[in-house]
Amino acid sequence: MHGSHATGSPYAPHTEEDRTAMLEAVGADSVEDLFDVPDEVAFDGRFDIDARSERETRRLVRSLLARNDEVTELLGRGHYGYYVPSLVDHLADRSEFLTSYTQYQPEVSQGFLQALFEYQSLLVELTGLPIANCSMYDAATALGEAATLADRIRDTTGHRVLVPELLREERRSTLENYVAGTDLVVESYPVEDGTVDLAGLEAAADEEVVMIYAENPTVRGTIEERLEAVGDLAESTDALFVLGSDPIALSLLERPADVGADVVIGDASVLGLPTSYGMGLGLFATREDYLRQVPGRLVGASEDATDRRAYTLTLQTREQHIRRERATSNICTNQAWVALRTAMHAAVLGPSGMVDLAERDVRRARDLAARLDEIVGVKAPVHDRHHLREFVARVDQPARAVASDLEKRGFAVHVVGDHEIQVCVAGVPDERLDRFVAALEGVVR
Amino acid sequence: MHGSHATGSPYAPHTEEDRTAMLEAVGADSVEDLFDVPDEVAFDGRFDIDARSERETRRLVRSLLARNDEVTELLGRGHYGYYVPSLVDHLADRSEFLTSYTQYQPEVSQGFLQALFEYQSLLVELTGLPIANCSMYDAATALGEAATLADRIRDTTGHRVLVPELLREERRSTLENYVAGTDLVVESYPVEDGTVDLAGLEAAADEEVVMIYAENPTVRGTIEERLEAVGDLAESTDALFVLGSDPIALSLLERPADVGADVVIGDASVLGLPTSYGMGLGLFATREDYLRQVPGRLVGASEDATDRRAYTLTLQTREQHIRRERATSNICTNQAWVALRTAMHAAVLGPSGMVDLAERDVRRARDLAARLDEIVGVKAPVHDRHHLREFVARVDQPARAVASDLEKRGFAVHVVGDHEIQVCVAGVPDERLDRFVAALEGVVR
Amino acid sequence: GEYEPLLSAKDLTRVEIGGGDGDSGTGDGSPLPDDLTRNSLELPELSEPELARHYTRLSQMIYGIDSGPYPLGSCTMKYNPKFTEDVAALPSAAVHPDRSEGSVQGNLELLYRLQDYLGRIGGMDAVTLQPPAGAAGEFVGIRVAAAYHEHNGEGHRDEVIVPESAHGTNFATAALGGYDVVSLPSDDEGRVDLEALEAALSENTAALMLTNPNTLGLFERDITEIAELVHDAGGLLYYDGANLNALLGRARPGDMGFDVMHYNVHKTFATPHGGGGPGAGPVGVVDDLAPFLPAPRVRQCEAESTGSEPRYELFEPEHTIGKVHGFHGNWLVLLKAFAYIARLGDEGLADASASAVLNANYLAERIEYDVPYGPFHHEFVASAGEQDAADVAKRMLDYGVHPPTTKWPEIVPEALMTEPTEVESKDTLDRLAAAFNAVAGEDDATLEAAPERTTARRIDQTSAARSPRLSWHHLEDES
Amino acid sequence: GEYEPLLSAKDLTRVEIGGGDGDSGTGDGSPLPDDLTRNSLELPELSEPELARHYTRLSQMIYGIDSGPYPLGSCTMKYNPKFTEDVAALPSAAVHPDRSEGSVQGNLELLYRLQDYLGRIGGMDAVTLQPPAGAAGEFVGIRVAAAYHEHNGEGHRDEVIVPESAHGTNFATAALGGYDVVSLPSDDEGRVDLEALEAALSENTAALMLTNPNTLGLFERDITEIAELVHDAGGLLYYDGANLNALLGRARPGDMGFDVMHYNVHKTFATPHGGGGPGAGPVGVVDDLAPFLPAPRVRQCEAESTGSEPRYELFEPEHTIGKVHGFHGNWLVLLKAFAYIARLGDEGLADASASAVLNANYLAERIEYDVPYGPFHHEFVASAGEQDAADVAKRMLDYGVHPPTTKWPEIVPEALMTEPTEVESKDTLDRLAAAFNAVAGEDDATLEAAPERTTARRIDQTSAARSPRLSWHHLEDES
Repeated sequence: MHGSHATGSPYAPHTEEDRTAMLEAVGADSVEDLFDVPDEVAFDGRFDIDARSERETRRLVRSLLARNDEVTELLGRGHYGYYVPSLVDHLADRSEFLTSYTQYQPEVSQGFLQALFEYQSLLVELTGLPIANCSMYDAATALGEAATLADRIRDTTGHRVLVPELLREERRSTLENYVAGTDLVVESYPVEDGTVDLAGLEAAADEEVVMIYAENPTVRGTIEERLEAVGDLAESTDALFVLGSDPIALSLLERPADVGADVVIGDASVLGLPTSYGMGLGLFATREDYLRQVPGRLVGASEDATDRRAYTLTLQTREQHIRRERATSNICTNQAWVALRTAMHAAVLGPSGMVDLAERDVRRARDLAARLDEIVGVKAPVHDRHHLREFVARVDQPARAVASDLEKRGFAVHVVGDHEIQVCVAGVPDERLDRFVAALEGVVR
Repeated sequence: MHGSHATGSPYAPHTEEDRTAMLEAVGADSVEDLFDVPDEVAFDGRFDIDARSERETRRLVRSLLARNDEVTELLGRGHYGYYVPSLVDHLADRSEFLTSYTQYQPEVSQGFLQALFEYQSLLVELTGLPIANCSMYDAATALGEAATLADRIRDTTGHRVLVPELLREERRSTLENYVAGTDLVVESYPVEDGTVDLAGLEAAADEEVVMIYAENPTVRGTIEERLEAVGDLAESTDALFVLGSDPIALSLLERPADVGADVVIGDASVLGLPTSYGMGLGLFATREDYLRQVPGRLVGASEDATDRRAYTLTLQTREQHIRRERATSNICTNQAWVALRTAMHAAVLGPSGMVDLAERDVRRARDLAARLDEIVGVKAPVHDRHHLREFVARVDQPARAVASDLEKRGFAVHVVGDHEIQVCVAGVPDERLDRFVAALEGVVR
Repeated sequence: GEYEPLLSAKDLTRVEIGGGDGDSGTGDGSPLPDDLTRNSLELPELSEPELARHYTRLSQMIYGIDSGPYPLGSCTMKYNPKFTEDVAALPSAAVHPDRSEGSVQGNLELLYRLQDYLGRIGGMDAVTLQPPAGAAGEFVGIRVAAAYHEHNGEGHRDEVIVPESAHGTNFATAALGGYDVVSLPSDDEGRVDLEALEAALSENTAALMLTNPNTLGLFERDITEIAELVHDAGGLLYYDGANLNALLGRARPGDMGFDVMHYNVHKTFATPHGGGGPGAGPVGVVDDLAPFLPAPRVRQCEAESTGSEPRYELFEPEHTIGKVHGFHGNWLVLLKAFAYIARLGDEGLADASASAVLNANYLAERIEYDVPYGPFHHEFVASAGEQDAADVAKRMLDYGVHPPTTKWPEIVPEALMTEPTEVESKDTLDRLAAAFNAVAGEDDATLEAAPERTTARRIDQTSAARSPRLSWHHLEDES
Repeated sequence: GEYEPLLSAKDLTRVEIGGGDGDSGTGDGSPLPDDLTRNSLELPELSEPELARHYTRLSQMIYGIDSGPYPLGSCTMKYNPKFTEDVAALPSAAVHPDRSEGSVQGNLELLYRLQDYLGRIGGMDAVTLQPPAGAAGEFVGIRVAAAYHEHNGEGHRDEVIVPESAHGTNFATAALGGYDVVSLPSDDEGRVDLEALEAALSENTAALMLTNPNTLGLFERDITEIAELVHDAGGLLYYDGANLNALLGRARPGDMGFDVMHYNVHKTFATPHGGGGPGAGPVGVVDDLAPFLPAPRVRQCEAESTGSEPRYELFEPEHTIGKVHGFHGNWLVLLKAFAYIARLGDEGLADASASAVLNANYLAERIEYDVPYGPFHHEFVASAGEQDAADVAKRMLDYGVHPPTTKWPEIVPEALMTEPTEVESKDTLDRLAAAFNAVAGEDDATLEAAPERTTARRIDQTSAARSPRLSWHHLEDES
């Protein structure tokens, strides 16, 4: 080998000459001398991990991932496979965006700060709430952060957090971890036909309730019809009304501010990311009242020394690196780059594209349900509600067997009950839906 | 549809309001009025080409290309599948590089000019010749340009262009088109055991010869052993000695300047481009004497008004946009972006990586030939010469049938004679070569 | 440089929604009844070329790792290898989190292998990949510790000890977990004060959170004794992985006596920081704590038959704390980290740390600012002395380099916390040192006026915080 | 802006070669005998992070289509849709040109479809995709014309007529083809002078090369008569496709009487210019000329059975002129062009031209410089009047926009040849007009001192040409 980079990290640039000169400058005989590690804890460096060339590494990953089956995913329930325009990849992958750090030196980070400011503005428009942070990890952790916000601002009045009984178990479990350090307890309220059972919720709500959580659309794909009543109930019990949603839903459905929501959480990466095994982007928006209790980073407009418009992280005294144990959250690294992608995707669609996408899926889901309903042994939709993009279907045969057979035919659906499957049209081309109908016919025949 | 971009070109930004305002400004009632096309040649616009969404278009292309079979290509003969480092894609795809025009405004094109200057420098180092242009289309057209150069500088002495009898037919045909407008004629000289038959070439060379072309390595993968003699012969007959090669070959084999080459042509995209169905990059380097007769663009160093180093296209009076019918070539659009990629790839490898790559393939080709030679019914290599990365093997069975059977087993090789196949190791991982040996054993058994 | 207008300054289009009867299958109106929809939506409606230019221009106003040295102490701003983006972009990586285990064996095997890699690197017995960031990893550690103590009938332990020089997330995480934070002073040499530790430890101690090397870059030489003290008090020892890049192949937290640790893959394993995230914060634990890790984890199934490919499945640890992320964490980030580790191997990882430590020592030697504590490893904390460290940073921007982290840890006055990482060449370090030294010789007025050569000049933080304008809706009156 | 040093200024490493016996299978020495190898190779040896920064910095010193308007007349600098890069990057597109036809049916079908698309768009009967650029397409046209005349016993025809306002490549191509070039003056209105054409035509005329609309943006209204005249003289009519973006869906060269044409896919069909190339210059011809096209072309095979997928094969036209490229042309560029056309369809293509023409007319209306000829289509040629057009261009750079093509065509004094294309918005055109108009009001001294705000100031062309320094080897003495 001739190469001076032949061994060691391919990303460390030192030539032998450089290394020698540097050691001389620091007065060390070898790099080993610079390590102040006591012998009793020293390690011999043998992880038994083989080095590979770039090409071999790519082949390795490709061959591993080739073990994933190719199926058409009619899956939703919080994670969606909308088509992401090529523009998003090409621009977000510019290394200035991808490789920069949090914008603690705003003078050399204006581009990212402005993009995040635009992202916040997008969420403000979508929710109608005036404050949106520039990201949490995902919907589940954003829900947890909402509860700790409720704890901070409502802690004299009670400890009950009410969530729908059909909440995704993963969200509930994450929420429970977030409130484990508080005196809050998470309790369920009943759901009727896929949406809030208002009487049940009213029965459950008392002065001990600090937070009521609802989702629109619900995890069963239904659209809530009584959100304003939920908002009124929350207001009357002085509970924080937290609403779960996402940018595509928000572009069409009732505006959270109009139904009295105090906080909106959700996964904003339904725009901007392809399906990515659940990697997300926690949306978090709230009222002005709670500005100084908001978790996460905020970008604000300001001016520079020449009075020109500039952007900067602001209200950082809420954050862990300043306030330590009294911070509004422990979050540091967030999902900024995903927020950038979400803002880009929304910008490519524009408001008309966003509304179109949502409306088209309402129609496509409705059409698909009607077609499935014609199959003997299938009833769809199960719930007598409007649906945004997914719905539950009842199958006479065991749902698990139906899903398994569908998978063999190249289609993935959710199993949500012994005889219930859930089917989502988001991102699935029409001709695939046609083939799905045929596949289900074949399976339940 | 809500969208204001709903019809027409998705890349034309005009809203209806803009369009109206613009028409008003120009005093036209409609865009139709701006077209000054006589009725008798007007077209109704019906190409019968359907518009598609971006996603559908991507699916269409993907589905078409999915009709290509996946095979391991042991193919060479002028086009090679070396692995291109990821860095090259990511940096060359930056839109400043990808989307800019020829650098006629150097003050806003310094980055590209410098990259091309570095590309030229790479070729100067590789060839030992002091002038390299910043691209022709490919090796075949560069060969044609070399002949017209010979015609311009040698036109009083003769009209014969000598090329090896085993030259790729495509290169010869292209060359013949390039000289069709001159009085040059292309003639073959004999080849012996894969390399120049020096006696035969001497016999063919006379004072009518204006150009002698040789390749190193040859199309049969062999390394020329008597190039200096060819150079001497060219010099003695006052013919231009044109040598065909490529950057990987040049990094290891005899330096063209040292064997008396007047011009070096070849395909430089063996670095920088993956296999791309023959898309290439014409390498063109020559002596200082011919500076003002060089075809194609040249980047030169200069200074700006503040005396700082700057780069610019130079000696443009050779080119078609200035000199018209007296230009040194008709070339305008060239392969600049491929040259950028080639320079990047060479930079990632560095000199040690380039030499390593070449040396490793010499060894790998030799090893593979030895292993094939052990198979009953196969002799390899056919030629008693050194080989750079590919070699010819003799098979007892008809070569076409062998190649066809190999293809069924997932390997592509060249058929270069009734009982000859040609096999190239460039870019093929070792374990694939192992499988190829087994496949060939299976085929000729 | 020229400013780029907000998207909203280029266009705002209001789309009206509604007019449907809610039953319209194909009609022009809304497919939903009006009482279920909003009335309108007002956002920019721009063409693709306009957007390409907008974001290209924005990108030009950002300093990234490909712009130059980025020596932010504690942040490990390494070069992010381009090829890792390619593997994350593979279409086969784009799967839904609710896919059946049998149909995503590729994902599961890759995650399994990454669990294994990280376990080896940290000397830990079991790893969860779920935490989406370092602070989330800390939270898992704290929750796991809580569950462990609870399980052992030690639920009364309500204190977490954190050195005063620790990362802010340690404090905040312990608090989020419901713990009282006990702050631990440093000794004169910048390390854990053993006496203070002994005093702080009690039957109420749940854990000590420690970074090693610490934020001054110093190895906690008494780590074995520290571990003993903590364990003797019945507490757990938590390793904050932010500084792991100092020790790859030289020492492992597990060997030092740590019970639980997180890894910052966006630091040590070179995944891009993305302007703030996403990262990933896997957590490793010793065997005793494994039953408490978040669910699900990945394991190999029993071999079905000899010679068949191993298969993988998700499982729920026996006493799991449950979930800390809605799905499987930041999958695409984990994928990149796997590729990085698989590329470097033993030698590459060890060389990364060696070169990082050499670089820090060389740079410290070259700069004129005082570096009060040592011997340090991958980072050092210089003092700006009479100068204001924040002003020093602003002025360094004018020299075309990114400044270090400033004013922290507070143990060093006017701290310049500097971590060059292994990717900087000697030439670049010399250039960086020259920038430090140029600023060191300048007067306060110059520093206070800085930066002068950046896109934006010094930005008014006070005004931003006093009257927050957090969306373009807040700016409507202006333009 | 700061300059970026040459790679060679960062490092030059000399690698020695040789020391082998030429037989060494595994040894350390060279695997070749020394007399077959060079002695050494001296090039930069830098790490990936260093290279990433080098090329990132270089890219920042380039104005691209995503930087702003790029109204180069005759160059059709459209936005290059990002998704076309994705399709060109598909691994399945990366095949060797010597693959068997049966194993690359995807490539063949795509090329076949592109031949078909282009035939429809140009109104041509047969298309070759082989020419790698516009000038190469012209050369095919000229060679095909020569072969056609030869075939018909008209080999004596040795003149090609080219309007004086034509692209330089027309002249150079005709000369490369061995033709005498007969230059044709324009009439007072900027179009072909019919009388002059009649005078130029003779029994020696092989072809007339014409751009329509011409370089002034004017439609050659007499095109039917021109075609008749040329055909009556036994010549062929060649269409230079550089300005096709003016006419998509409004008029087709084939319908106007052209016999042969080239398409510039890097202009009309939005493939990126790549800093000079690669482009692609497919050539379309009428039936009579099809037998002379370069080999190979793609055709559909006879259907093997009803319902089976069509298959494709390469074939050699009967009287083919042979090859003008070593393989199949610039495949990746053709792929992008196919994707662009498939995306836009009839409506999109027609709208591209409509918007391009509207934009040119609007911009011309907004600028204060005189535009002497009209009615123009997708481009116009303004006159800088008393100002030097080249200086105007330099000064426009200071206003952050790219200037038009200058000093050509010469029919307009101090020409500013301007083609905004369809991708510019009204806002951008207004900004571009403002730049034109700001410069129009400035004095010569200001213009001559321009540019002032660019990476490099005005560059000395004379010194560059007088003592050419064409590689870093020429600069060794300097630094």
